[in-house]
Amino acid sequence: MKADTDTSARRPNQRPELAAIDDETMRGVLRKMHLIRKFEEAAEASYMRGLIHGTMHLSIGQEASAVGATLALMDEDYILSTHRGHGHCIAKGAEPARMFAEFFGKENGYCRGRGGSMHIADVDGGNLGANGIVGGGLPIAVGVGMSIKAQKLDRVAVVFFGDGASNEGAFHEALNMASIWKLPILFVCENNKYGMSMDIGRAMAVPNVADRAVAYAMPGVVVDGNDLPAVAAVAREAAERARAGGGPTLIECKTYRLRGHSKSDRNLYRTKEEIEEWRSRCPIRRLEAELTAHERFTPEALMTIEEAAQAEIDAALDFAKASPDPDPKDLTRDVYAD
Amino acid sequence: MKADTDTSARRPNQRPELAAIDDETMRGVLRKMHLIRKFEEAAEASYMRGLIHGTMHLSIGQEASAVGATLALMDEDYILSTHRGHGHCIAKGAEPARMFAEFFGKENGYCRGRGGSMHIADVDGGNLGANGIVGGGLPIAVGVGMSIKAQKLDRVAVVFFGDGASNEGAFHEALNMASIWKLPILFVCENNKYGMSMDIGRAMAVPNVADRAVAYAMPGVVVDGNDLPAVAAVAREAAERARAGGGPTLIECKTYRLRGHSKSDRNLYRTKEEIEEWRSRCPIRRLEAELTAHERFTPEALMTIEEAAQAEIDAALDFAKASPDPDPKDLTRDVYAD
Amino acid sequence: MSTLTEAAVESAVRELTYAEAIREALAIAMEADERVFLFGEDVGVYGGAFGVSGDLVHRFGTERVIDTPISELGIAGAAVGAAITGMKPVLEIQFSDFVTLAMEQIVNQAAKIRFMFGGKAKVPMVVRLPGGSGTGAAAQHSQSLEAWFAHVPGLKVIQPSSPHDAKGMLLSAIDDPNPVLIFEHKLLYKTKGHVPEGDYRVPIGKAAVRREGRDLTIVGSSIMAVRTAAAAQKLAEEGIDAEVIDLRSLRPIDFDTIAASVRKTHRLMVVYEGVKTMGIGAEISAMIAESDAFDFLDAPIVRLGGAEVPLPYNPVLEKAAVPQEEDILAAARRLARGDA
Amino acid sequence: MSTLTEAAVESAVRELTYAEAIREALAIAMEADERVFLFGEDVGVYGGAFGVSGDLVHRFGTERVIDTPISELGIAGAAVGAAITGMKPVLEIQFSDFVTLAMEQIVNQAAKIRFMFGGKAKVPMVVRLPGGSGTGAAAQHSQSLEAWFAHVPGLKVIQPSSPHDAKGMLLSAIDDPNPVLIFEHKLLYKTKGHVPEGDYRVPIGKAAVRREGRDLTIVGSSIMAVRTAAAAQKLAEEGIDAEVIDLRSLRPIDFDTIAASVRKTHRLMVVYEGVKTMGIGAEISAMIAESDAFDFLDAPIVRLGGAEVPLPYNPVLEKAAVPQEEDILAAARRLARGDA
Ligand SMILES: Cc1ncc(C[n+]2csc(CCOP(=O)(O)OP(=O)(O)O)c2C)c(N)n1
Ligand SMILES: Cc1ncc(C[n+]2csc(CCOP(=O)(O)OP(=O)(O)O)c2C)c(N)n1
Ligand SMILES: [Mg+2]
Ligand SMILES: [Mg+2]
Repeated sequence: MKADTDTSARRPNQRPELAAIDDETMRGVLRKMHLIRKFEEAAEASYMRGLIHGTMHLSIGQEASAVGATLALMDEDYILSTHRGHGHCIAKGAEPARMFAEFFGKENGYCRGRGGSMHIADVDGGNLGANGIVGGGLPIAVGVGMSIKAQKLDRVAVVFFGDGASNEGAFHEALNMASIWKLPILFVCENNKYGMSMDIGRAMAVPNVADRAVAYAMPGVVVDGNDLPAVAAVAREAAERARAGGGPTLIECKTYRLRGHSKSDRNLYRTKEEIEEWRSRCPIRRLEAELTAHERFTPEALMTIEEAAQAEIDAALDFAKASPDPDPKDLTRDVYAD
Repeated sequence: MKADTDTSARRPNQRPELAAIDDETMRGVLRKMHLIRKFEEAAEASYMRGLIHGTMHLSIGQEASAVGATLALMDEDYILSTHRGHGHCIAKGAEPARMFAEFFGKENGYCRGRGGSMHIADVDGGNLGANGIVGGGLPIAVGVGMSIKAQKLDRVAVVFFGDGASNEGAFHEALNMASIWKLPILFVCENNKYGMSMDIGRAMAVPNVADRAVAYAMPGVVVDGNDLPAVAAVAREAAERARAGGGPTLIECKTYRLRGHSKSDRNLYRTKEEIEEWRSRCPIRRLEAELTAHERFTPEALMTIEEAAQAEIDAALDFAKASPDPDPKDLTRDVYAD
Repeated sequence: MSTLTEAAVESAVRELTYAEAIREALAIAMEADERVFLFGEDVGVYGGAFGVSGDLVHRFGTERVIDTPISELGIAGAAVGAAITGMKPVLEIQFSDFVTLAMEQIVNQAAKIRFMFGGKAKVPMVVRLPGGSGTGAAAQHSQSLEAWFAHVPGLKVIQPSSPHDAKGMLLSAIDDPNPVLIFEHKLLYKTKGHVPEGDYRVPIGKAAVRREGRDLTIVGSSIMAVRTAAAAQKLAEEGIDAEVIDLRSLRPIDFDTIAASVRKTHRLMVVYEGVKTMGIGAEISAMIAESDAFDFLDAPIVRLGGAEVPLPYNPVLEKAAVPQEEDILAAARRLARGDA
Repeated sequence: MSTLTEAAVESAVRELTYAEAIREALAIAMEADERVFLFGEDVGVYGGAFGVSGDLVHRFGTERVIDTPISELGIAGAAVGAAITGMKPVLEIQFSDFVTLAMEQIVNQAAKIRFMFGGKAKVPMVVRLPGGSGTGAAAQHSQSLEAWFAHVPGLKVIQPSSPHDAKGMLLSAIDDPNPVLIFEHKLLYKTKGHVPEGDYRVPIGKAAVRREGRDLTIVGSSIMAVRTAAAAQKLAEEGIDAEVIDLRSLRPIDFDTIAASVRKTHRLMVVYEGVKTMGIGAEISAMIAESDAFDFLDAPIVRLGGAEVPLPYNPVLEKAAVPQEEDILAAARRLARGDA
């Protein structure tokens, strides 16, 4: 965030949230958003072609919340992710090649092929794992916060979860504990309007998940989750407060998943129009449009970033395919640590 | 509630909450509050003398919330109670004799001696049970509400729980479901300032449990839990709303337990002064004082009610002691219904 | 229950999938009894995560096929509350792994309320639990946790292996005045089999002898009953005559059927997908080993259960973690030929 | 770890209660390692529901002895989060029955994280679980649920029966890089026994032969090990020479010690408080029945477990629901004299 030294970020008429992100950082942002999108498109294609088994949950359309919420994080900060976690994982710095390898169940995947899409973790990179249990990461984040505090580390933890997860008891218990102990946690709700097929309007009686922050005397902020600079600004402020001992924040990113819940989704619970309408709010194109409007990047420069991301993904996919399978003899390895 | 025909309830200068309770009803209220107090004192004494085993949780000092919250209920309405449930049970109309018999583990106790203090239920009387699990009754109440709605019954369910219980995930899930489905439920929190040894101020970051109602778009009301007419008024309004299809209400009765959490409590977490201070706010004496001040009852009339209650409790205790023990051969009876 | 009408004759050849059979049972029960309702996450317009509820919401409306928020503890408790006040809820826990969030209500409340209340209440609820591995869903979506519940007095636990039994046992479960947990293996949902029309019941607590044999008894549960039956065919070709018992009911266990078989064959093997240690095979083995059938045993009792490992994502490892037909064959050969 | 100092010599006669022994282990671990902290409901100034933590909050402060809200799922998850980021949490679940609220975090997260992450994380947490009946606390406060966890790969489960083992095994558990559940029987808390000073370890996974004998092997766990030892004294007076094994560890189970004993005595009985069906006795019986120790058995394996009933409140029924010394005596006589 070198906004002071970067003149291009000071172009006139930019909103402060955009200006706060200098060009170098912005290039990283764009790269990651493209990586996420293209990673998931490639994963989807591999799945369709029967190269990947199991299931997967795509976050296409939600890239801004993943990248925005983690933009203020340091390498040693933590994230806890969800079943829809590819974006978080890439945003926190994971290598797509090892993520693909995990998808293909390969020995050099992030989890040595044992976890798959729903459990990708990159512990060294501060990603404490996707989670197959809706809301499962929320209480774990509390412990991470306790750990940070006890060890007097200058770190924060970002825990992602969905709108649906906010109806789990785990949400309530976690936010309460984080609040009473003033833990350095960002609770980032990616409200994509549905918990599987359940419209948030049927699943809860309040319009915003962030409205629930009141119950924990915690700041609750609603932000346009498809607006990267806005998400980044809100997260930065929350992270600063957390580091300063000000405790947790609940951030709700209003967004939308353009794909079905998982591969078995027939989209019976929503309309084509709704999907199309949200497609037009694509967080990547929207950011690119704003950047070109302010002449911070030329369309060509943007295209270069996108193409580089595509090349990276293509190479990553090749790497994964060429990777070795686990040895079945190792079946029960790593059940216990010694 | 025959306030229209009862002139004594129309004495001047009474607050409306008091005036709303006619003399006959008030006699019943006083009787029940005394029954609860004396029941628990007798239970405590029996316990001290080693006549009862296990543990018990006394609600001495909390009688107004139990009796007040159930005053507007019909016989066929439901309550769900807690580990500190003797008051709720008597308030809903249970016989102290069969409650004592349960304490003594006798065959004619409410649960045939199988449940004990923590599980007293009087299903025929609409009491769906005390609960040994903090917050355990909350989700059950949701199902009761669903049942009432599905069967199109003109009933409500009152579920009691403590301040401590409001930090359980069950609280969150239950209130959310009750709200989205507009179920006829009164969530009555008896906030006695402590969850065992945990001061509510350390256990949650909001000053009132009722503040959490916002998270469910549900009315949340704080009431002086030691003020019977006030509790009754709030509960009556909530019950009327529930019956009219207006959905649930969260009612928080601020009260205090004058005894320890259970018999093993050494009261290390609170001061004698605090206990004394609350003792002076005894809900029974307070109500009596207000009634005599307004000349609705003479001290002698009040004494008669109290003495009758004592006699009822004495007889109940004798009944229980003389009751038969279960036959050990019946050990596994009633595990399954056929 | 089932009467021999023309429909029944026609139905003698009717095939349904396991998922369809369950749906049909639900529809029959809901049609017959207003108190029956289905609820759970995405059981409505989505049709259930595995398509089991399908179009039921369109047939019975949103008051009787109820989508719930993602609140497993809460919905389990809601089932309890509805059951004790006159309804007959059928709850779907989307993946049985999520029952870990609902244990309190199922074990402390549903299973115990009747007893704790001295017999003054009934808890007629059904919990449907899709479980098992084989779909690449990894460690948190592939468990077989049924053994836990077989340890809990007050509950009944069933695990039908065929469309026929799925329908008949679910109808029995809905009619049962006690909490019944039905574990449905995800890999079975698309398997097909003969399913009679109309209402019929398969009793809870009775195992089924799928194949008579003299050389050894193999008890399999859920999908393992299917794999065992297939293995037994091959064993027969090799001259090994296996008696195959489909367990079907885990609480109560049909001891008599198993013991009678052991008295005949003198050799017992139990096949199950749950983790071997403390899995259902332990109970069956122990039941036999403490009974007078013990004296008939000519060889140690063999348990073929899941490996001591969370379910791996990698498909090769995933298969290696639970008994496959080859494993059953190999173990049965060892047991029958006495080199176990 | 223990060295023979003067203190150790003095400690040879020192007696502590089981609760004190646990408290001492906690103090030693917290003193030795800053990463160790204790948390749970009322573990602070209240000293724990059973007085186990006692004055620890005054010795170590509220940052290391942490009272939590009543949020079992949340605190179990918090333990997981702290453990994977470098701390060594010791969590008290006030009564083991409430672990039903925390199964998700213990079973789906704590037990599986290491494996799911391909070995990239450790989960060094301890969960203390007061359990068992005998205090008149009825069905929701008296369960023995340890068998469930013995079914879960990734967890370790222990159940010390003496103050000595409680201290030594808890210290081992805190040092263990895996999630360890320690089930403490409430009736044991006030029992006294010799407890050495200082740091010493009793290994996880090793049973203890409490009495050697030739006529039959009785394996008991937790308080049943105590009752079994007492019964064995009386049996000796009657001329029955029982070998008594204190199980101590339920996952892993020390098969070798039990099998060696069975090979010697030819008769096996397992005594445990949990519900008989699917209880730990099932696994021990099955382990023996599938091993070569099977050939040494001269009689069916006897399981003496809890009755198939929620724990009743009435004290007579409560006692009748779990094995008492008389029950052990009677069953042992039957087994030893061959009329079982
Ligand atoms: C405890 C639990 N319940 C249910 C599921 C099945 N499930 C997986 S994702 C999902 C929807 C989650 O909705 P939300 O939290 O809004 O996240 P989103 O999928 O929209 O990103 C459901 C019901 C689960 N994995 N875990
Ligand atoms: C799930 C669960 N956790 C913990 C306990 C132990 N316990 C019993 S009562 C209690 C305190 C409850 O506090 P609160 O809800 O405020 O009710 P109060 O006792 O003050 O009436 C605790 C911790 C329990 N019974 N159930
Ligand atoms: Mg969502
Ligand atoms: Mg309280």
